[in-house]
Amino acid sequence: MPHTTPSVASAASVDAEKNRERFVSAFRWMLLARTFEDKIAALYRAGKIVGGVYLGRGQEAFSAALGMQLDQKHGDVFAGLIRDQAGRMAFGEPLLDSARTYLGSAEGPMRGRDGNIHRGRPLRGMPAMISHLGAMISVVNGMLMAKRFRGRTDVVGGATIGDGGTSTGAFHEGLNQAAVERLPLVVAVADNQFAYSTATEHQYACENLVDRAIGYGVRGYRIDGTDLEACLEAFAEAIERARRGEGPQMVVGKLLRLAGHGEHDDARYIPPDLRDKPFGGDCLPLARERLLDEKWLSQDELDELVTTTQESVDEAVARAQSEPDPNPFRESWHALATKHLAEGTLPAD
Amino acid sequence: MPHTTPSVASAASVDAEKNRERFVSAFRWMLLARTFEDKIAALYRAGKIVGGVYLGRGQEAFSAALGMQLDQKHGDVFAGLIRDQAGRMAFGEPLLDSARTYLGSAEGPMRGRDGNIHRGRPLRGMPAMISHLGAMISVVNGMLMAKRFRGRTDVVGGATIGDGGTSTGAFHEGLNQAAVERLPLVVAVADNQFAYSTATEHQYACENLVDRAIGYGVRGYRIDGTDLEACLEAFAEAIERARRGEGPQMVVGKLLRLAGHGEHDDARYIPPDLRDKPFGGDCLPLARERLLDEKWLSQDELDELVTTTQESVDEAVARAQSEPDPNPFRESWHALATKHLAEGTLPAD
Amino acid sequence: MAITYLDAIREAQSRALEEDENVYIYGQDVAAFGGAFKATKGLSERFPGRVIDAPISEDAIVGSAVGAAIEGMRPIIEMQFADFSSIGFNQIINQSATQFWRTGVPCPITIRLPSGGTEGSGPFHSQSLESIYAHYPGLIVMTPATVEDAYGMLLEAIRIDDPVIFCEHKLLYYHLKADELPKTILPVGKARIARAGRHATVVACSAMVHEALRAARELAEEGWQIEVVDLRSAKPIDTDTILASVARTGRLLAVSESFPWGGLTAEVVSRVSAEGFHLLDAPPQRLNSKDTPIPYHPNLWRAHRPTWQTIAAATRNLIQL
Amino acid sequence: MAITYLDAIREAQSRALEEDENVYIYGQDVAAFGGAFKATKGLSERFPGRVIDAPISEDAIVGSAVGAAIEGMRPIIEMQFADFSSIGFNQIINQSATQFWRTGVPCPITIRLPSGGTEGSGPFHSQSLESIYAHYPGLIVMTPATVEDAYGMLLEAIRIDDPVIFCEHKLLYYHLKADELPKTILPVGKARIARAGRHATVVACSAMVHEALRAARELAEEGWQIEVVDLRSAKPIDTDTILASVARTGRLLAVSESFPWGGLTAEVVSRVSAEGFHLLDAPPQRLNSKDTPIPYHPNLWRAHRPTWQTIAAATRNLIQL
Ligand SMILES: Cc1ncc(C[n+]2csc(CCOP(=O)(O)OP(=O)(O)O)c2C)c(N)n1
Ligand SMILES: Cc1ncc(C[n+]2csc(CCOP(=O)(O)OP(=O)(O)O)c2C)c(N)n1
Ligand SMILES: [Mg+2]
Ligand SMILES: [Mg+2]
Repeated sequence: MPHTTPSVASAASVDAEKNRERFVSAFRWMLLARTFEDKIAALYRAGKIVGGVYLGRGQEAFSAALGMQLDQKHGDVFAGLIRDQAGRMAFGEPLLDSARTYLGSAEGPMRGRDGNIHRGRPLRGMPAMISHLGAMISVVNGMLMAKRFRGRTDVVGGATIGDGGTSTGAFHEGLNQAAVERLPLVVAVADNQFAYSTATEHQYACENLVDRAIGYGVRGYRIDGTDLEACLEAFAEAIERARRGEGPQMVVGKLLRLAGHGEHDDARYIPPDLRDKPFGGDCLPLARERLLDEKWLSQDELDELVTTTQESVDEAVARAQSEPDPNPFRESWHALATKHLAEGTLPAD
Repeated sequence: MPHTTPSVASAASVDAEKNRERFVSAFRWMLLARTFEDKIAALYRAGKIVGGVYLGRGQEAFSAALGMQLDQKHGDVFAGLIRDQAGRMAFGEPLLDSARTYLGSAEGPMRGRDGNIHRGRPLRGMPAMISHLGAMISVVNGMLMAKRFRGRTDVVGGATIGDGGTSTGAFHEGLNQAAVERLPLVVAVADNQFAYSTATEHQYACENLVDRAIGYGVRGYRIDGTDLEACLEAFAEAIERARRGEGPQMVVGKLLRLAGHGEHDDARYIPPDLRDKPFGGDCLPLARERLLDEKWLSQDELDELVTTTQESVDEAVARAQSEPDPNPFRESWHALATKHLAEGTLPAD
Repeated sequence: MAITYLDAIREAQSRALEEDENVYIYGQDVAAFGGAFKATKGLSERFPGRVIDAPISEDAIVGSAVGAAIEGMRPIIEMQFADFSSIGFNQIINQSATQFWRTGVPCPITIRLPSGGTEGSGPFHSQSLESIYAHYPGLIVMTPATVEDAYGMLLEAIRIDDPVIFCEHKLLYYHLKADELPKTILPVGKARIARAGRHATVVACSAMVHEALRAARELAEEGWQIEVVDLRSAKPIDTDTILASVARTGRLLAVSESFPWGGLTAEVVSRVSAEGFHLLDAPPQRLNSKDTPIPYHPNLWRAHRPTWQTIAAATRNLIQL
Repeated sequence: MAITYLDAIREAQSRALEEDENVYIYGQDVAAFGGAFKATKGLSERFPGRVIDAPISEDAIVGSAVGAAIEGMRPIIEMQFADFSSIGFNQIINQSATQFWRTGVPCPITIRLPSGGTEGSGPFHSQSLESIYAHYPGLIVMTPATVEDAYGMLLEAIRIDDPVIFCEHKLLYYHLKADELPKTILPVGKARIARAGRHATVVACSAMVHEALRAARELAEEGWQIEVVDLRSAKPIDTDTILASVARTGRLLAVSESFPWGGLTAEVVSRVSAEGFHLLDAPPQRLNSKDTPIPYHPNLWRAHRPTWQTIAAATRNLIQL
């Protein structure tokens, strides 16, 4: 019978070295995501990026902990949303894919057709999100059903959602579908206390969104989303259980969005004192302190990591910036794979 | 903090005479609904009714207990679905409205434009259901919001749904909206073990749908939907709490659909032994036995009631049958209240 | 042995399940029950585990089909009625229809919509949605009018690497019969001359083809030879065949069961007007259902949709223009 | 003091809230935050309790508006982007649009759709949905192109006893300015001659009116006088005004930002072809966005939608036909 587990997952503790490795590795992804997004935000402010820029600042631990512990090569799936730069990278999305999509490079996975966070490589376990919140859950379900049809029941699909996204009918239908089909789905609910400007009391009336789990017949986990170690443990357990055939798992992490909804938004509506309240911290410095305290990395190693991370980000961005923009005259202006049935304009060649 | 209450509601017990009155009154509505629906089913089999006929057989107690305890004159709302003949009548829907809508009379509330269970009189607290399951919950929410805007917070809206209907996104969005707005909504979930041919294991994976309540921050009640007294008590409490401002209430009744999905369906897929299992009984004979046992009605009174009920049904049906069909040449073939903006054909006169 | 339009749909699905292990069927009551209209009857027994009952969750039903299609499956989705696809609308138009264009990964799903009005089915069990779906880039919309096309086009729909909205007309399910299943069919994307004529062209699809044919038979008795074009697919539209017909007849009436604003008849008339203006000897005309929801009562319903009588009247009028 | 199109929308709502206590606003982030585009800025302070933040539940948002309207309220719903109305689609087309016809009880709701493409907004924040909603009986669809109409038509939309889909174009929000709010406006249902001319008629709505006007200015330099008709509402369409214009010019180009299959341009062209065939000196033409989702990259986006350049080219072509 599924039930809600208390804040820290009850899985057997991993040994110390594994623990260190996992933590450091997650930290790297968090740092890479933060560094990349800071760069993208700067480019946005400089007018070099059109459309929206949405950051995962403050959510890197929660996002990376899921993405990193899924196994892309094994066939796992990761469906990230707008605050999952860290999870996407940790899962295996090339840095260049991110840079190219933000910058609209014709060589990016979306070829300038779609932008920023709407990128994906569905054949590598990364479906490309549509904007309509909640809609990706059932898409992941379908990917898992397909794998099951082919005898693969040991792959796991991770999907993320925000507190606001849980109010959508699509989320409900998707999670219920996964439960009925007993699919190996891990849903990560990042309750960052806001949906755009809307505080959670306009979004739900339960005490914690993890209270939803039992109603779906799904195992629930309730964690502090700013605590990297808690995130790693909860997702490790959730993924493990899903892989073992125990059906969908729902991990709810409390945290705070440490940015505007998008970079156009100064988020004046977020009371500043929330940062000092529980779950209001920044997971990145928290993890860094832990790293140093535990001596899992030395200050020198850390400095070195910061430098190389910045370099790789700068390099990817520079490369994407140097690439050609999409050319409307070369574009196939139709939307079908079945070319001979297309009514749109076919390419000249 | 909302929580799930055990099977029988904990409200202070009503005194014996009130109890009798309430029970007898509910029984009358149940009997009327059953008698009417038997008649409609016979007309359908005789080819006298076009379209579908869906019966509430086995669900009369659950449905009537809600409809009856709402107060139409006070401004309450009742949004019934396809198995709520009893609740609709108990709430105040005239028998003639039902007969006319099934028979397509031009004089009915739907004037032949819509049929069978899609009837309503929105201005008298009875919105007319659309077929799309789950969609009526938020409509009731809106009616309650409107009343609140006008200072009326002491009216209650009842809305019903089936086990299958709980899988819709609309149901989720609607119930969550009611919870967030803390509306005086009472949702009656009739878990009749089937959605058309689909058993509940393809519909949900929780133990009982009442497990959903906590996730919405809503009070839940779990009852035997074949037990009229349990239904009356649970809905009395739920309505009372909603009226007092305690927000939405969710009553889940277990029962069994004692008919085909519609009268076209022989329901061969329902294992006959379910009728002998818990919640498989027929609420109507169960209530009748109780009545006689408690001597709340004598056998003579009961016989008399059966006779007069049949007479009133026959009369209403005969009247509706004698009424004119809608006339396409008199019809305004446009759908707007704002006539001068209508593009459709305006009536000749 | 007569094969109905519905049999053809069942047989096409059966053959697709047999020929391609990537095919599966998902929808409400499609498994043991065989579907609300029995279009999948017997299939769950013949293909265990590949015909799956879904919860009442059209959004998730379509979303999961897209996910499975990404992985190379070829799901067939049955909506219980076309009208309920409004709940899966977002996943259809924004998720499935944009998938290939955005990511380059094909999305081969087939969504079967039991469509069109029948007596007493009312506003929410009668809709014809080809005009809505055809508006969206990335979708193919099929509207078979014959048993042969119901079979052949459905097979083709399942094989096509794009999302196909397959509009089956409920009025044709039981009454329309053929002697056998076709060996080959006209390619998808080609319209069919259902009846040759020279005084006017009536373009229609699905059940309206049969109303148009009946109107043409009536008018034949009055000495008018009406050409009836069965569009077969609402998207793509075979403009060439329509233009060729109008070149022969000089007159065009486009008929559809959809609501009157926009949609199939507007698209056909405006294509012919733009591309075949000089072929027209009279103003091109349209006939649609009326601009109200679809009525429950048979008296109203029969007046709401085009019928052979109103098609005949409109054609007579057109010939006199 | 210059008033923008967005200011006009805010002012109209403010006035409606002031004049009628049955009016309220409901949508995501519309209260203290003032909406994603600031169309409701300051209103929640001025009208406490009447501007309400909604959860991310478009289906329930619209459903509740219908319920409130039944009770005599006049809700204004803000969709954060037109594109998200696909989630409220069922409640819009099946619940709100059928309400009056089925029950006789009016359903006065206004659904504001921030519509149309802008640079970088991509497939899911750019859609123009007037053609989808106008297809459905029971809905009125407004597509204001000017500051005056944004104000006057929105006020009228709120007063009208039917569901109104109010398509506001995001490109016009900040750039389009007027000196003051209008005292009176042309009645809803009437089109406006935005520019008089005699060589060809270009029919458009919303942002496309401005592209058409710019094209007309270009062509004026070449000696062609182009008449531009601003439709103002997509449903109803003021066919009389269009026909009168075509009577003057003999030539028609219908322009819209919607996808090409069906929709507004097809409706306009086919009405003119059917009712004004003899007025036409050349085949009526259409120009729409391309048949793909709306691209993110500005290079692609600019090529995807009609612009003054492509309208000018199409008009030149039309004049030569
Ligand atoms: C169905 C739908 N409605 C509205 C939006 C517009 N929108 C984009 S993000 C957002 C807020 C999301 O909040 P939440 O789910 O909590 O995620 P967060 O931004 O906090 O990570 C909204 C309303 C949308 N994307 N989808
Ligand atoms: C959104 C939607 N999808 C499909 C249907 C078709 N349909 C009508 S009733 C029904 C079964 C309903 O089951 P349940 O909610 O359990 O109610 P019951 O019939 O058992 O009372 C279905 C699938 C519908 N009405 N609405
Ligand atoms: Mg959030
Ligand atoms: Mg049921």
